[in-house]
Amino acid sequence: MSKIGVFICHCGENISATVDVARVAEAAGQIEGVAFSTDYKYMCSDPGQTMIKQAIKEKGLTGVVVGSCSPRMHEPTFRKACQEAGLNPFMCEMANLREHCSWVHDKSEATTQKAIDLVRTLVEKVKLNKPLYSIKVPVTKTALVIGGGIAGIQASLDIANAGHQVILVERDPSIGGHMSQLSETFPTLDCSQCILTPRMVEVAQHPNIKLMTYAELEKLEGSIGSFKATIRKKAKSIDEDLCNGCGTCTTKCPTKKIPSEFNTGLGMRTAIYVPFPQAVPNKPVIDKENCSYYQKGKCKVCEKVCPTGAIRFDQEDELVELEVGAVVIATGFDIMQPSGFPEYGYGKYKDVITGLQFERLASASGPTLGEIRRPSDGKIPEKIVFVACAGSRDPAKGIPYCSKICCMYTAKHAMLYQHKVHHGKSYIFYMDIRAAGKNYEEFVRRAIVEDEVNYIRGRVSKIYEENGKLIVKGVDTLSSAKPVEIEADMVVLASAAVANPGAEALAQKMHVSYDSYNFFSEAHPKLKPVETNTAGIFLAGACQAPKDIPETVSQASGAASKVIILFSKDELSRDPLIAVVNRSPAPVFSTCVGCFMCASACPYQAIGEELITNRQGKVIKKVAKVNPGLCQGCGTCVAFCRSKSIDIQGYSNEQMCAEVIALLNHE
Amino acid sequence: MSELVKKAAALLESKLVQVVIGYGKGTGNRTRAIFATQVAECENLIFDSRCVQNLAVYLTKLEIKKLGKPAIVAPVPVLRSILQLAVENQIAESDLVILGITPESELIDFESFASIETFLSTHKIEIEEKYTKTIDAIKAMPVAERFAYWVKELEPCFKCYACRGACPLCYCTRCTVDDNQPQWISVASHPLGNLEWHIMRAMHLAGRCTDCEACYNACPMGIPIHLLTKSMLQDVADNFGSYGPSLDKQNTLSSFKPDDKESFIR
Amino acid sequence: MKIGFYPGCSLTGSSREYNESLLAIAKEAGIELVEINDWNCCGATAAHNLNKELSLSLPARNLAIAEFEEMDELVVPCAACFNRLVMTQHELAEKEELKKIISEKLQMPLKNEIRILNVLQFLEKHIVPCLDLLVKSPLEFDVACYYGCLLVRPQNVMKSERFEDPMSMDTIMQKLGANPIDWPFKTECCGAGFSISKTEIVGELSGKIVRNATDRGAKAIVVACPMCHSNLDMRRSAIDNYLNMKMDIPVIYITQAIALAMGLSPRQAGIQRHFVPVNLTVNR
Amino acid sequence: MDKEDLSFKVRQDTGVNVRECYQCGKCTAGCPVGERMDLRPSVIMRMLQSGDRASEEEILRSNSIWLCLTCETCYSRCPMELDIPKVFDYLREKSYAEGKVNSQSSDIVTFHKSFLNAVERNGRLHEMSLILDYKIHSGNLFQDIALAPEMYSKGKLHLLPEHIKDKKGFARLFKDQFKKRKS
Amino acid sequence: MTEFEPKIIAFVCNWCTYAGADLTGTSRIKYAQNVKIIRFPCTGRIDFMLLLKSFGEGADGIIVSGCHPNDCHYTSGNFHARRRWIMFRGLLDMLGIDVRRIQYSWVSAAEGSKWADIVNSTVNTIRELGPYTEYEKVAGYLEKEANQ
Repeated sequence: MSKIGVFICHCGENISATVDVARVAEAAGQIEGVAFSTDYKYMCSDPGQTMIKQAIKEKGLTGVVVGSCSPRMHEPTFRKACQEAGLNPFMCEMANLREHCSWVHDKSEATTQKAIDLVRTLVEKVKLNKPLYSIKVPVTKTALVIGGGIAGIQASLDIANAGHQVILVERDPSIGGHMSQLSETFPTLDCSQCILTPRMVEVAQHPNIKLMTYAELEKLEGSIGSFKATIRKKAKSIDEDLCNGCGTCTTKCPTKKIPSEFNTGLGMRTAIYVPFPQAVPNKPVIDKENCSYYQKGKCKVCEKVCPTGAIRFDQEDELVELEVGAVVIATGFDIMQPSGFPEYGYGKYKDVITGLQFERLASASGPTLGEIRRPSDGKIPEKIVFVACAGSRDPAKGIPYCSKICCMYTAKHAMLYQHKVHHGKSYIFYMDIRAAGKNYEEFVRRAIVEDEVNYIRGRVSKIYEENGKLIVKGVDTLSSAKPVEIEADMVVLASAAVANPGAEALAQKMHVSYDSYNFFSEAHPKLKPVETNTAGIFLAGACQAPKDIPETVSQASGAASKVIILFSKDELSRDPLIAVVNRSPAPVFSTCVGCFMCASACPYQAIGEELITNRQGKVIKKVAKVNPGLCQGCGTCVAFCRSKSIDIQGYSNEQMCAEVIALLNHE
Repeated sequence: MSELVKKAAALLESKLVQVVIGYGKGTGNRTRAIFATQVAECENLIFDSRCVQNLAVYLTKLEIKKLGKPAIVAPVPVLRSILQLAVENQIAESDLVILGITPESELIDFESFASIETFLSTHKIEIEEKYTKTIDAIKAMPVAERFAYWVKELEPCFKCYACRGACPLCYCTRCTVDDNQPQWISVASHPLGNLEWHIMRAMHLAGRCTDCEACYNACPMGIPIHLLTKSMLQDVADNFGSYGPSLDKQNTLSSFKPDDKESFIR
Repeated sequence: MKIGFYPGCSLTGSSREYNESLLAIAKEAGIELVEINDWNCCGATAAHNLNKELSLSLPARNLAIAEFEEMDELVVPCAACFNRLVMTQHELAEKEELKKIISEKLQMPLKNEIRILNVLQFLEKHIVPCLDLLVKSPLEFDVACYYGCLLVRPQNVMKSERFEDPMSMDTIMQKLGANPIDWPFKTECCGAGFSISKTEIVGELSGKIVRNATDRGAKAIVVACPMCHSNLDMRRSAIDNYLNMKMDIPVIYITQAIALAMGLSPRQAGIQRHFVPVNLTVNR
Repeated sequence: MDKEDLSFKVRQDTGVNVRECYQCGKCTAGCPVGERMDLRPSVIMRMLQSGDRASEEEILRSNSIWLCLTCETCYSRCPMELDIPKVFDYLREKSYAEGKVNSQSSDIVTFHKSFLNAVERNGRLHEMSLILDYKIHSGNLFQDIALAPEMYSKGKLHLLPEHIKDKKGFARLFKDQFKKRKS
Repeated sequence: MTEFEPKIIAFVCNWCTYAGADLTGTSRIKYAQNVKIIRFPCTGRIDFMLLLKSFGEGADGIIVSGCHPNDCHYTSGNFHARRRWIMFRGLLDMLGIDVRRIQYSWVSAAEGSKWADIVNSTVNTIRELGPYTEYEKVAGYLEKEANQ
């Protein structure tokens, strides 16, 4: 016979102003099985909790219903209180009298009646609650970091330096990401590679970091503390142990005219290649799509010239399975190809380029060794136009958001140009200057005042070529919207930052949610910026939203610290609100008939088979079995089970039925 | 069908199977299921247009399982049920021998479930026009009238569960109707109980039913419960494309498409 | 399949050659165009500048008649008329009640479902397929295909994908053996309805177009719109004034180009009606 | 939005919400006659946002609304997909109805009116009568004096107008269309 | 005679709609008292038998609500639920059970006002439809039995 205690909270006046709390407490007292019922000003306050604890001890309560705010707010509080009083925390339920009642209704009989109904409903539920014990999951203290840009590098180093193992997976042949492509960085103008490459080397040499380049995540199973990740190591066609990175193969390779990804198509590379001189690891891979041996079946020059015989044409992709406790996603961003702008003629006019391409032109290690020269004829542009918001803040092109980094890098580009081409003239068409950041505004002012960059507030409508010049048709909205026409030698489009093409597929592999632009979603916009809604998976850098380097690095360290906190425990305890397949005495053993519809419906592949054998060890029955480590407690399987053989703790069929009946049968 | 008899006999003879599930002469002009365990008994095996009972139902029955590995006489409806049972992990290829029978009453062998599926792909479930007409007619009634219609139709039901017993897909060890924790449906036969029972039955067959009509044929009161499953078959087709059992296809309700279309969710 | 034909006012007057050449090539291809009975002016720019209802009711009347005459498609060679008719169809499709009002005004039923084709769509669908057989004397010279505004904009209503750099006319000209140049003025405005009221604007806008085409070595400008044609051809003096130099690049209708390529005589193509003399070396 | 604001009426008639305009100016930048306008498209959008009566008056009396060629370039490139030409149509109709047409634009309006007169008369446009009607109302008697004969000689001008048959039905379309203006 | 007050029961998922309804509260948006919420982990958990039970227990209307497609906390629970609803709704319709009495909706944790909107519009619909007497008649035996 259950003894339920009911505690109605006034929440100051939040509830008592519209609900007659005394009446609710009184009515609750009448419900069969309720041994104690009262109301109090602040149940969550210390005296309030003490009141509950005392009642549990004195009245020997078997269950507690707190009628107060939303369980999403204080369920942990009250369950903890019960536990401290020696009652199993899962014997405590909350009736939401604030968010779902007092705040949404006016003071009236009906409101109080509703409050009573809600309380009664939870009382009937709690009567059927069973003591539950949280599940202990061991923590595998190895982190998987996906993406080897600055975000992934920073996160890996932080975690590794805390003494934990890290596996860093990078899709490309080298780590470094977009940052390694940049020339100088705002607002300090220090050379990107100078500050990045030491970190890259550190990663390569760190005893706790296992680097996997040219590799991608294939599958992720399991849950926080114990994930199982499958990594596809794409065939590099070389034996990395033998290769000493001498580079003979890359110099001798006859296929030399492949647009270099690293140089954004402004430079060329060979079929067997190292993306860039400072690459880590500094060992080549063979690009099968362009290698004449793979395509036409003859060549093998690299194999002939390789001093260590490291070339392996027969190498195949390899699938590696890893046990990890946490995952950091740091897959970064991509640049929108402005081909969506026919009016700007990108792709049609050689000298209309993207910001990233300009970075390569301005980079000392770039195809022009840092000289600003137009792609078409290598001439130094006398007049250069920068177009901000080329894609960003442009719903018509499908990108309503602000890419955040363009204002700053465009200012930097113009500045770099002025530094390199002193007599040159530079123009920036912009809509707003967004320079909110330490020393950012000062930086922009410098560009305008000292380097005499001409800022023109207005969008460009059309760019076309007329005898060797690019005619830029813009407008100056700050002087009665006077149309402006500039005969430029080169145009740079600050094209929008967009999510990585692979982001959506990756998110689905990992059960992580993502927004309509395919950026990964944080668990809470303010309070959980580095967590995802999947426990144990964290976010770092521009894969969550466009970010500049300082922001990316700090978020990466944030994600790293979350991982380190997780790894500070040896085991995790999880809510035991999971599904279980019933057991019944022989000869039935379980009412489960093993149709396994539940298994195919389970979003977490948490349902497997169990063979029930008799004493002689002969299999009599094959039934479903829930893996408590994987089950997240959604209960989809429960609703599927025709014979109601699988049920979910905390939301069991009996409990839900009881709630329905209680809710609908009053007075 | 002497050929059938020969084949069955041979199977028993060679000990490849211990029992042959087939049709035999029943009282009057009716046929009944027989279970031949001796070569001699195979003489009684017949097959003709009167043999409509869905024998697949016996494949999951314990008392039959006890008899040993079966061979089963399987015209198209039985084949469909067998395939669905396979999809639901209730039978394995090694568990039985299938004496397939084409609509032209030709014997046909199947070496695998897959081969059954290929065969069935040319014998798809088709809901006869007379049924679609009735269903449309019912759906055309005003909602209250439609409700009244069904309450009346279901009234004679006295929960004998013959429909359940005859359905090859109702193989649960414990049916939810017998579950009293909670009491989903009261066992006593009264309007609500009957309504709830038949809704539950239909829902449990949603996307699984192979339209063999065994339930209807079994009902002593002749309640047109097959109209419910048929109309659901139509719904499956309308909403999710094809219906009918398929090994690589998930059950309709335990699978989904992110872009499943509906018009009623706000 | 009944193909309706809405010539519109210009084609009966200032751009007769467009009409003549279109009918000529349709005849060659054995396609019958049925002129809408008792059609009326679409109201052009004037109507939608001064009076919204007229800008809808005038085109709607023609649509209603076309429907009444059970035409499956309606060919509208004049880009301006085409634009107005399509805009009307679009507007009425979006606003059910407006459609009611208009059709009451017309005292004619209006399903508003007829498929309206501009000249390029018509050519692509009905003429291009039989060009290989009909082209007798290919036009082997550079041409600048000029689309103007009304065929491509607004893109969402006109269903034009490459509205910044359309290609349909270029592909047709290629089929005629000509070499369409790539130039940035394909869809710039020529001055449209200002031909008479603001001639100097036409001079400037059309001037830029004519200059760029000439600079890029085109031997002729090909158009599919009477307004564009009259501005680029009839207004050449204004253009010359603006550029203060004499431009002699001829302006021909796409239909005339096809007619010539089909080997019809310049007269049949209505070439003699141009202000700027057309002496293209069409090799026979 | 105040119901009295011009922007409110614009929204009602055209469905365009001028608040969506964030003044990037792309419309003006691409406008073929932007140079010549007294109030450029983006400026007009800005003034509409202001809800200031004086500005609204200025718009209706502006030259720009009549200079607009409805080439739709602005609309086709507007990042917010605002149908500016539609807005201008509304403004023109209103300006004309309220007799606020800018004097510099009178030629344009006269032309449009002559055009409609010609259409109203015959159901189809008779270019000859259009030109004559326009010359009379605009007073530019000698404009294009050279053009007409040449057109005629090239068979581009008919002396006599074509008429449509259903005169009555057609007249209905014009009935009361321009009453507003007189009031 | 007092006005008919519909009994409406709402089955909602914990992560989106329950949180959304919390937001309705925090933003103090008012709605009718007739709707009372039962909390489920996920729409995937919501068993059609419970909807059936609700009518049997005298509900005049039902609201079923959860995360928008692609937003499910468990990634696909709502997709499964949607399929089940499509089939269940079809069957109920065939049986003449008034499908207008069950309102399905997607309400995210951010859509506090939408929740209020769903509640109010559903209450109105049910008011117009009136008490579900047809079903109560069928269920009526319960009382009878109880009384004997």
